[in-house]
Amino acid sequence: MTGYAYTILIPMIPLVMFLVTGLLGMKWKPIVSGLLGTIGMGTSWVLSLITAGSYFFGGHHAEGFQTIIPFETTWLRFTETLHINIGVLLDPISVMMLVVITTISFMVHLYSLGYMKGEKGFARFYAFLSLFTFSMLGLVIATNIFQMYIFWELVGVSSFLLIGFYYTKPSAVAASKKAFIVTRFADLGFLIGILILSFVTGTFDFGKLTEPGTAIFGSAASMSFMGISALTWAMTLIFIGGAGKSAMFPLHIWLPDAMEGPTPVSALIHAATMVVAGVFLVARMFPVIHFQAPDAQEIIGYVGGFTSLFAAVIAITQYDIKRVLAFSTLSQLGYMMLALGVSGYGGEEGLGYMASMFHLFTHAMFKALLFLGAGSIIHAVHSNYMYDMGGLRKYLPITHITFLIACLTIAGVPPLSGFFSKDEILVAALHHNKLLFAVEFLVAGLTAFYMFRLYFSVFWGKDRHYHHTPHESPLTMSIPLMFLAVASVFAGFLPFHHLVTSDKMGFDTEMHMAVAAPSVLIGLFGIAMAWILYKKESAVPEKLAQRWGILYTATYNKFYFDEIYLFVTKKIIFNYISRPIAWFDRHIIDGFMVGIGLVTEKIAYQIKGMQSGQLQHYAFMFVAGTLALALSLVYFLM
Amino acid sequence: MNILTSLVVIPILTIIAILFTKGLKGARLVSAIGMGVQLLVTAVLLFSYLGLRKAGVTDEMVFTADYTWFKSLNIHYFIGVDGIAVAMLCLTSIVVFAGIFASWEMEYLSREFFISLILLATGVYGFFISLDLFTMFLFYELAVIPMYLLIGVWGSGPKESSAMKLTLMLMGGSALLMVGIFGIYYNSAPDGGPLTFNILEIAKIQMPVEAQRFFFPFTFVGFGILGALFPFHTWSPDGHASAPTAVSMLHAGVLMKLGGYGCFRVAMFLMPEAAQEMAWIFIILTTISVVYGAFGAIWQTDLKFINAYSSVSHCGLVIFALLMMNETGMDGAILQMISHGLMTALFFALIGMIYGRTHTRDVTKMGGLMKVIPFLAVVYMIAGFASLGLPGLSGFVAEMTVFVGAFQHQDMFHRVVTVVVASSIVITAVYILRVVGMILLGPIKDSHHEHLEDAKWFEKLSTVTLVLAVAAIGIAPLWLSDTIISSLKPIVERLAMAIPF
Amino acid sequence: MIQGIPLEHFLIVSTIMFFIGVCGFIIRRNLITMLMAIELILNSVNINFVVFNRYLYPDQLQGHFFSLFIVGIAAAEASVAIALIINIYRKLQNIDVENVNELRF
Amino acid sequence: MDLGQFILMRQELLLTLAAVVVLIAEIATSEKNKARLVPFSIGLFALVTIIGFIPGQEGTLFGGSYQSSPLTMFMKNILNMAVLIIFLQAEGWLRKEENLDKISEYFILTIATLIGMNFMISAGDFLIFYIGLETATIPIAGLAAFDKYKSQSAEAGIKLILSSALSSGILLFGLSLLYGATGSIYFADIAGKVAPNALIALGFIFFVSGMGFKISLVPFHFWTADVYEGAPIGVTSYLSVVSKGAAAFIFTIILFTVFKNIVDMWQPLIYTLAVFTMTLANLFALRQDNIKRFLAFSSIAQAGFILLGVLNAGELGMTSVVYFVLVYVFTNLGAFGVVAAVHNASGVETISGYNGLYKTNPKLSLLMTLSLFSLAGIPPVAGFFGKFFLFTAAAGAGYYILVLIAVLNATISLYYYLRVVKAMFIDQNEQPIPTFRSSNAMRLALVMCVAGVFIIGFASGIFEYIRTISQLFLN
Repeated sequence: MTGYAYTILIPMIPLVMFLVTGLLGMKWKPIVSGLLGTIGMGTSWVLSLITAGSYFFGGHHAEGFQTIIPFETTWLRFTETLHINIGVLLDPISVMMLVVITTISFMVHLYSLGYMKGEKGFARFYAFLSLFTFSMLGLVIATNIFQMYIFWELVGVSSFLLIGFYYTKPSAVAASKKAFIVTRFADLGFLIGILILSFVTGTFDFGKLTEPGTAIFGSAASMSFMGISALTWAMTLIFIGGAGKSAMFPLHIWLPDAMEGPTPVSALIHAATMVVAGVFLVARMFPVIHFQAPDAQEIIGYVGGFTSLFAAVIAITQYDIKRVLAFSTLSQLGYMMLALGVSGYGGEEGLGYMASMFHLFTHAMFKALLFLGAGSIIHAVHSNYMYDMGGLRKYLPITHITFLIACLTIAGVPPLSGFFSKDEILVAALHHNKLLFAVEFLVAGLTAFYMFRLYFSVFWGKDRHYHHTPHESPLTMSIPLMFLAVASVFAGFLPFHHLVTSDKMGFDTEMHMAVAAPSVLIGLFGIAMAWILYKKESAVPEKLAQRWGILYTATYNKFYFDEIYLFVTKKIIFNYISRPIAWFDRHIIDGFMVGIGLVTEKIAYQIKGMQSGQLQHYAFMFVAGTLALALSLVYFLM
Repeated sequence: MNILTSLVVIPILTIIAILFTKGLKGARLVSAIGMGVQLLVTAVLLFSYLGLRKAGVTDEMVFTADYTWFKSLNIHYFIGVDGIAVAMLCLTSIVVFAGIFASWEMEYLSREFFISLILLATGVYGFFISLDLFTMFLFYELAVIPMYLLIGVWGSGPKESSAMKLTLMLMGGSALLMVGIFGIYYNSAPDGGPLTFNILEIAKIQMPVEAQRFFFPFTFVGFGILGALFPFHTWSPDGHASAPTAVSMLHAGVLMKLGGYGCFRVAMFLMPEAAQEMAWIFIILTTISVVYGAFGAIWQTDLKFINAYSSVSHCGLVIFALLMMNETGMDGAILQMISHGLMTALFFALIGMIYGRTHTRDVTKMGGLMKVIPFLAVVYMIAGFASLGLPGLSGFVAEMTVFVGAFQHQDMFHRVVTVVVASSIVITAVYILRVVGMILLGPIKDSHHEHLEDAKWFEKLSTVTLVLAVAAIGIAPLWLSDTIISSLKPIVERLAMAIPF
Repeated sequence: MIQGIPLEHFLIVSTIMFFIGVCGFIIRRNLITMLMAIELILNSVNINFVVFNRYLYPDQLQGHFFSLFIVGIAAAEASVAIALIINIYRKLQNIDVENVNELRF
Repeated sequence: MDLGQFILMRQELLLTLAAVVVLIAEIATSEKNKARLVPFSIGLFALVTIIGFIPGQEGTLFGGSYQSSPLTMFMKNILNMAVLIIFLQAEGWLRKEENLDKISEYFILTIATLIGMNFMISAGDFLIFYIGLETATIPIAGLAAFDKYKSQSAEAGIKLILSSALSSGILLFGLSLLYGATGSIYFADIAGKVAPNALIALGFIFFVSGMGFKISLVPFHFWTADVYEGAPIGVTSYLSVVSKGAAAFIFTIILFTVFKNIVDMWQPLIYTLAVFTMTLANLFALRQDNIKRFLAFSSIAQAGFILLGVLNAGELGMTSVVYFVLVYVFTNLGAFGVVAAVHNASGVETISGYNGLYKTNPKLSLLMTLSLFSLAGIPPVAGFFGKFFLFTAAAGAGYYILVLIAVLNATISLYYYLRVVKAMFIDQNEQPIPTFRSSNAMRLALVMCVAGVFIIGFASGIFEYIRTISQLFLN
């Protein structure tokens, strides 16, 4: 299929941009790097749109979409069967991801031209953006799980670099470290999962792994460790990797802090693209998980469900708008995971899978929009906190409208895209697991509530006294907002069930009024609640907060998870493991080695008396020695 | 003259040339030229080697040369290289080259410094090319001894004591080694015939199993001490901390590799049965040293100590992988040797340069250096990423090969310890990021650090050389790994044939 | 003639002399006396040689000659020793071996 | 027998001649020209040394009392070279005012002892051996007391003469027992008759302890340190190199030829002695500050290493011992040369006095370092090869554990050798020994040592030659 050979350019262009701006960026005027990066990004955006167009709509796909590998080369060979390839794999989800990533990334590039203007390290910022985009693209087009792992790591690092962009700010440094280490910990699970999987199946290749009814798992069934089958281990561990990136509970703690990074970064990495890598991974391995490790799939479902509820609850109480958005991201990711967890394989059964991907797509659009909007708000008022904001709608009209659209979308108000995707998920959940359905139903309401809490308290209410009157952001920032707004409005009408499905075969879905109507209603109810509580300044929220007392504070402090982690790392690891080991090494082991020397010297001083200088002592020794030898020898002889 | 012999001759000539120079300028110029030539020769060697292989030469060793030395004891000057040796030689040349430039401004007794440094290098080159246990051992000790003067005279801190500790521990190691070598020698002809030190000859026969059981531990531990095998690693933190920059580079980068190299080239290759039988002991030890070293590094505050402990961890990984005794694992071990050699040399070079500016190695006293010395800081970050196994840098390739190889082992015990060992990558991330966060990022802690000047040209040259090497392996590892694997075949086969009893 | 005396008696005597000499050398503080003790040892050796020769190997003279040489060399040794003792006396004004311990440890 | 056969013992004869010539020259020279004796005697001895290298045929004299073979000749040549170097090194010291009237004594006594040693080496029966032994011992006592105005020197003399007298007494007692047991004093006859019975065992032990005194093995070594420290350096180096070397030679020869039937009996004995000697000597050397005393203990430790070669009762053992002594001669004389040079120039005799020597006298310090490394057995200098072959010999006899002990001891010894290196290179000193230029003779001697230390190791021909001649000798 050489027809798609050009797809290799899609990741390559950002890479080149990274190298160029990274090495030469300091020498140029900042704006040059910015424009260069943006143009480059634009090119690969166009390319991926072309790819998507020709892949999805070029020719009919009665027999389903083909998996196309236009480019592949061996990068490192472990054994005859096990080798890491670097290549491009095109199938519905990867193409879909290509579109998502390049779109959002391009928008962010564009947006940052305005947002980051005058920041020192402007060039560095664009270099990192390009690096991230390259890694992310490489991740989604991976032809085998190890290539995915490679780019998985790269993504982690570029996120580390971008979170820590303001590297003189200790909080930023801490956040970046936390993000990297937590995800790294999860990646360990991923790695071990890969090791087990490759040991069992003898291959890294997605093609071989996910091919329906493949025989490579024949031997696997027998293998088990601690009573659990090897594949369940493998899949669970790999899911842990995914959970780390997608910030599933309990590995979610890094995401809120990651908001220390520049807002466009949050939009790109921590809302739209990187955090869905985990979902993508699970989707990628879906056949294996579904057929070989159903237990693992159960886990995925419940973790997703819990995370979405958990995050939604926390989101209600946060005041930092970016954190609210971060927690809403968590909860939406929970949705996607849950959808995968409850999905079946093939046709109608695969509804959850389709829904998950669908929601991934729409969520990317409106969440990016939300973040960019938040960015432009922060840009205007120079604060992250709701209580510094209010009545901004007249100052920031465009931002206001787009933000409103986004809120409605996420609240699942028809006919906006969020409605469709969320609805599909609910349906899928309903069919497989009533409990999870209930949870999601509740969360839908919560989502609507906290989003509009945010919306009202920022754009309505009365003015705060701002240092200078907030002003609408420049065009470079508002264009992306508008584009994404449009996208979030209409994305819902894409026929996903014909494009992105578990078995690559299209199928037909119809409205399930039984599900849609209640979900819309509860969404509206949430909005109404928010209207009542936050439309006007009122003491009601305060009272409520006091009423709930302890529960409120617990929620406000994100159920003290950061503290727990802090305790584990700082106290346990540092004080109770490293410190003793360091001490042990210096004093016991090294002490022993040094001790040998000291003892020798001590003996040397102890025995100096033998050389007394008295001739007759010497003579005595002499004779005594002789006789001793004689006696011993004679004794041995006898 | 045989190209390999020239690898030993050039340094000696360089030393002689230095004797005729006056002061720092001449000495460093001569050494730079000499080691530059050496680097070129190594490159030529590498390409001609690859050429030979491509031409289908399948001998285990190439460029061999064999001169009888002590006839009655059948001691030969027998040299030759396979892919692994070539790789190690390249590593050595690169590190030495970088080391010369890293010590470009060694004012105090500069001639003597460069002479000892290059003498050390000579020993290393000789060790890697020799296939005769006697010559090998000779060069081994030749490489170890200059350390004493290098650390004692040009070191810092408690230099005398650390130099003495290092020398004595390594010499104690070579004591065990010597016994092992004699054991091998006197069992090299179990069924009559002349005794020999020739590794290839001995590899043809099977030593009596009892003899192997007795001598394998001696040989393995003897080399292991130089490879910082737990619990014989304690010379390394002190030694590194006190040593001058270039010496730390050479020592951690190259000298410690002699240990790993000897472990498989001599101990395991010549005594496979015993290796198979006793592997588990050393696997446990190395597993400990991998995790232990990493945890130890977390708590340190002296940059060099941090690096020394991470070296313990990484070198532990080398021996661990060797003991997996399958192709992939050992391939990973070699890769890890090379990658660790390069990046730890890079680390020590940078630490030296930073120390030269801030006059402290205490991480708690530094901060925000990224602002003032961006070049060094960025390179330090790269080194750090290499060390925590970031794809695209050598560390990742090596570690992944090790893990995959180790996990392919059929025995459950090996797979479990592999998981334990793999967990070290997280700990590594923790201490690397801790250091980076403390010294490079954040606000500037010490007002004196606000006006430091960034790297000079020779420092850039020194570090960039290493960075390029690290990145090259990280981006295109295939040719290297294939070269190594093809050279590993005889060793692995021999180990596989040895049935554990 | 000495036919009546069995070999053992000579050997016993010589052994006793030997150990007397050794003990004398170790115990007596006076350098000259120590020298005499050595003479005792040498003489016990002489007795051995002569007696062995006379009793066990009467048809050869090796033992006799050996003892002669011993006597001669002993004289030389004694002379040098005494010279050195005198030298010591010049330094210390006495010849007590216990004072000869400047060099030690 | 015709006098032509006396050519066999030409080395002894030449030495005797040399001694006599020196004596006559002494008489001939007037008071003010005494100093001229030094170059004269040295030249004379150099001549003797060179002539010694002319290969001679092997054979026996006096019905087997005197035997000569390439090996014995080679041993004698080694000793001659050593003495020549010592003379060159002593030149500066002899020219000093207080020694002017004793120059000829020094040469005559030294040469006399050398004659004794040559006879020991060539001895074919215990009588010649004993005469040689005493000839080699008694004059040294005189030499040790050479500085007769120094109480230390006098003490060294008395200690040496008395303890050597005791040791030779005990040795003689052993010999008498052996004679009683075997009925002969000829090596050849005894070799046939020795059997592991109590009497021979006793005699053998006494013999070993007598020899142990000469080679200074623990516990027969106590005199060593004191005498080395007290005696003038020219004598100390002679004691530590020549007389020890000769004793090692003859000890090895006798063990390998006379007592070869009871190898199983004496190997454990030597094993024990080796362990004790190496370990104790090292422990004592650790804490010395006087460089001569320090070198004394180090030389005792070296004697312990020699025993490892002796343990292998075969040609490899003989080869390694001879080879090691050859190496040891140049190595140790290198060290002593530096000590002598420094002493002549500044009177310093302590290790701490050497602090910062490298700053002022780099060449000497390098030479010292080289010699010390060679003593410690560090490549690429000859000491490494010497030790390695000794250990090879021991391992060949299956004594792996002993080899391990030995190498660990070598490590300890490295510690104290490095102490000296540290003093010279690392330790700072506000007033170090001033820069000085030592006499040409000294420089020549040192150059010879360096050349030896470098060449002997790499030139495998030497080792092979020794191997062949000891093969010849042993069967």
